[in-house]
Amino acid sequence: MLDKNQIAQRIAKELKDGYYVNLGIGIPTLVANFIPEGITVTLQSENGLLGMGPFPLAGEEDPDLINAGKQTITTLPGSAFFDSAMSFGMIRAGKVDLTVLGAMEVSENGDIASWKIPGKMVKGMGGAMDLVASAKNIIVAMMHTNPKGESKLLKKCNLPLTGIKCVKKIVSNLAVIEVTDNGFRLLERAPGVTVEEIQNKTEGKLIVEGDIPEMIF
Amino acid sequence: MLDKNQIAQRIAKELKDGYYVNLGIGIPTLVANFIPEGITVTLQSENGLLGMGPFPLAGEEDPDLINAGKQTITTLPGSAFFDSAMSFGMIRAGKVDLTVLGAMEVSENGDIASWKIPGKMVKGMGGAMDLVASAKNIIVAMMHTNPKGESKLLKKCNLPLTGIKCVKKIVSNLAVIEVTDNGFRLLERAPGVTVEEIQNKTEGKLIVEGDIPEMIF
Amino acid sequence: MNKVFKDAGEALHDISDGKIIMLGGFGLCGIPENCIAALVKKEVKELTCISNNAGVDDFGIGLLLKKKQLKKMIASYVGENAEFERQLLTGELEVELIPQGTLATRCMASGYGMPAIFTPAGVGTEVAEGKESRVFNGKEYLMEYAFDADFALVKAWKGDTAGNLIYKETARNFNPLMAMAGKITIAEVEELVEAGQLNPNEIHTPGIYVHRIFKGSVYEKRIEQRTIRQSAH
Amino acid sequence: MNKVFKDAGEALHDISDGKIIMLGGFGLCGIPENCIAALVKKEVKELTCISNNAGVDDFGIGLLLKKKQLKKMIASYVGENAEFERQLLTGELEVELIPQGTLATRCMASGYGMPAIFTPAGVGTEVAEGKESRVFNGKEYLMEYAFDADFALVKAWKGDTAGNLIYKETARNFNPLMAMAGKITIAEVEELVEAGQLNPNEIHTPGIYVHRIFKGSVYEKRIEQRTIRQSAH
Repeated sequence: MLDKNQIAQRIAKELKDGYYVNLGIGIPTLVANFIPEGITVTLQSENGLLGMGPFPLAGEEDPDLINAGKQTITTLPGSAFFDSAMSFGMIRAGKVDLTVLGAMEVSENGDIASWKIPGKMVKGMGGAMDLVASAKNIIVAMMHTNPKGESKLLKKCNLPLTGIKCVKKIVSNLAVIEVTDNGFRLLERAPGVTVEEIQNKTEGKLIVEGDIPEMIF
Repeated sequence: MLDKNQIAQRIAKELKDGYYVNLGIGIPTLVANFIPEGITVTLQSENGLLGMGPFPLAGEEDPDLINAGKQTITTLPGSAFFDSAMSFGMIRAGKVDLTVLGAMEVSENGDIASWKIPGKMVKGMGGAMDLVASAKNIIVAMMHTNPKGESKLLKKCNLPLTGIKCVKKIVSNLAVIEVTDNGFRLLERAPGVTVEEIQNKTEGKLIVEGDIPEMIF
Repeated sequence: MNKVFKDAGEALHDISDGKIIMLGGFGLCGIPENCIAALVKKEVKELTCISNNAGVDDFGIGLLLKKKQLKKMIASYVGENAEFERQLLTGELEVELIPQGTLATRCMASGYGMPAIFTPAGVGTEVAEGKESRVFNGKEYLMEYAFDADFALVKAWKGDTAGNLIYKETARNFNPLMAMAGKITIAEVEELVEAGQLNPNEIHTPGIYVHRIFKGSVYEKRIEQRTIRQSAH
Repeated sequence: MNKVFKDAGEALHDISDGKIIMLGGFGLCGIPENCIAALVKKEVKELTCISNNAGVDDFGIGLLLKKKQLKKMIASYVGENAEFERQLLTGELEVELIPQGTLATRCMASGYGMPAIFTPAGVGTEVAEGKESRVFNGKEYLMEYAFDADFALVKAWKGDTAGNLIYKETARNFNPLMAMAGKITIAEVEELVEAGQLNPNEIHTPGIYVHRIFKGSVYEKRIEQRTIRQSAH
C-alpha cells in the first residue's frame, strides 16, 4: 500500500521531458518533489504562473507570489506571469500536457466528482472544472477507498460531477488503473497488494488481463 | 467651401476633454493638428497604441513605431502598447469615445461604404468594419460629391457596405449634417455655401429646419 | 481630465446600495484592500460581488460578509471562509459558484465587447443546467455571457495618472480582466507616478479602461498559506 | 527539451507544400523577415497565409506572392501590393478579406481554446454572407470561428530559451495572438537570452505557446510610410 508521497512518486514517472504540467492541491502538489533527473518539466499554476519553483526559504516569502493553493512559492528561471484568462486559455487550448488532481469519486467511464458534497461542503470548483474539461491527459491521485472503506472507483459517481469522461489514469494507494472505453483496466499493483484486494475495493468494472506487475519506483 | 484642413478643424470642435479618439486615414488624421487648447484627447491607433503623438523629427523615425496608416509616429507621455485583439477589444467594448473616418458613400439611414469598388479596387476593409460596428459616435469626414460631381450622401449606398446604421454625423466640404431617424439633418453651412447648393448636392433626404447657421471656427 | 483621486473614500463616493461590484485578487493575493475598507466604512448594502474568492473571516471580502453587506456572491472557490459557509447554508447569502476559467473569461469578454463565449468547463455537470450548449468539432461547449458590472475595483502594483497599470507577479490574476469589465473601473495602486514614468511596452492595463486611480494608504498583504522549505533542500 | 534552433532554415525544416501558415506583423512592422526569407528559399508552394497584410511588392509576404508560393491569402488589408491585386484580379490567388478585429480575435480564440467568438464587425455587409448571426441585448453579432493553423511564424524583440517573448512597441500587433494559435509556433527574435534573463512580469507571450525559437540573422525593418514633422512644429 502506498503512502501519499509514494503515490506522488509513481505519478512522477509519467512525466516526460518538455512537459507542461498542472498539479492540483494535496497529493498532486507532492509530485513536484519527484520529477525525474535529466528532464525539464514546467509547472503551471492556474492563478497565473508558468515555471513554479519550490516553497521559499523562511523570511523570503512574497505575498504577491503564490500558487493556486494560496501557498507562498518561488519561480524558476524562464518563468512567466499572466492573467487568469490567459491561464485558462492555455489550459483550454490544450497547451498543458498533463493535469494531476485529486478526486472524491471516479466512475468507470472517466467521470470525476471532486468539488461538492450536497448539504455538507460547499467550497466551489475553483479551476477544476476548466482543467478536467480541457486537459489532454488527466491523472487522478487518490485513496482507493474513503475513510469508511467504501470504494471511490465506481460504476457511476454519486456526488455532483466536476467533469465527464475525462480521467485517463488513476494512481491510488493500491493500484495504477487506466480508464478505458470498457471500464477500469488494472495496470499495476502497489507492493504487497493483491489483485483480489484491488478487485474487492473497486466497485466499477475492473478489467484484469494477464499478469499484473508490481509497481517499480 | 472647406478644404481638407478646414474639415479637420471643424471636426476637432467635436472633441471633449478626456476623449479617447480613433482617427482614420486621410482627412481624419489631420484632426490631430487641431485639438483645442486646454483639453486632453488621447489618440488610439488600432494597430496597438494609445497615446499617439506627432510624426517624428527627421532621423528619429522608429520602424517599430507606426500608426494604422503605416506612418512613422511618436508616443506621448502616458501611452501604452497592446496587441491587436485588445485593441479591437476596447473598440468593441465602446471604450473609444469618437471615431472619425472617411467614406465613399453614406446613406440617409447612416449606412457607410468605404472599402471596395467591385471590379476596380480591392484593398480590404482593414479595421473599418470593426470600428463602424462598435463605435458609440462616428463622424465621417468627406467631400460632399465625387470627382464627377455626384452626391456621396445618398438615399441608399451603391457600393458594398462597411457597416449599417452607424454614422452619426458628416462633416463635408459643404456642410455639417446629422444623421437622424428621418434622414440627413442640415446643421451648419460652410462659409459662403447656400442651403440650396447643399440641397442640390445631397441625393438623400435632407431636412432643413429654420435658419442654418454658417460654421464658426 | 483628471483620473486621480485622493483616497478610497473619494474614489468610491458614488457606490450605493444594490450595485454589482467586481473585486480583483486570487485568495488574498492582489485584492483591493483599500477599496474593501472603504466599502465597509461606507456601509453600503445589498451588494452583488463578483470575485474569485470570498476572502477569509477577518480579511478581504470576509469583512463585507461579516457586516452582511452582500446580497449575492459570484465566485469560483470560497473554501477559506467559515462565515461565508454559514450565510450560504442559512440562505442569508445568495451564491453562484462558477468555474474559475469561466469567471475569468466572462470578465475578459466584457472588456473585449464580446457578449458571450464558449467553454467546455462544466459540461455534464450542474453548472450546465439551464445553459445553452453547442458542439464544435465533436466537443461540447457551454455558452456563457459577459458580465455586466457597475464597478470594478482592482489593485495594481504601479499606476500612472493616465490610468495605466502594471501588476506584480501572481497578484495580477483577475485584476486586469476586471479592470476591463467595469462600467466604472477604480484602481488602487502601491505606487502612483506621473504619465510618462511607466514604460509603455510594459503596461498590463491601458489607461482607457481605468476611470479612477488612487494610491492605497496602507497594504497589509496578508499571506493565507505561509509555506516554506528547509534551507537544506 | 531544447526549443532553440540555429536559424530559420532549421526551424522551418518541416514546413511543406499546402500548409496553413500564420505570419505576424502589421504592414511591414514586426514581420518575421527571416522566416519569410526561408520560405522563399525552400520554395514551398500552395501555402495558405493568414496575415493582416500582404507586404509590398518586393518585401514581406510580397516576396512569396512574387514567386507564386501562395494558394490563398486571408487578410484584412492588402492595399499596398500591386502584384497581389494582379493575382487576385486574374484569379491566380484565392483571397478572403476579413475585418481586422475579427482576424485578431479569431487568432486569440484559437490560443484560448474558444471554438468561436461573436463580433458585430461586418453585420449587414458582404462579410456576413453565409455566416450565422445572433442578437444579444438588441445588437446583432456574427459568429466567427477560431483559426486552425499548422504553423505560426512570429517575430519578437527579445526571447529566451524557454520560449518566452517580449515585443517592441507597435511591432507587437498580431504577433502574440498568432504565437498562441499555431499548432507549431516558431518565433524569431532580435535578441535571444538564457531562461531567467527576462523579467517574468514583462513577458508578453509565455513560452508554453512557443515550440521553436531562433535569433534572426539580419533585420532590414523597412519603413513603409516614412513621415516626419519639421523641427519647428
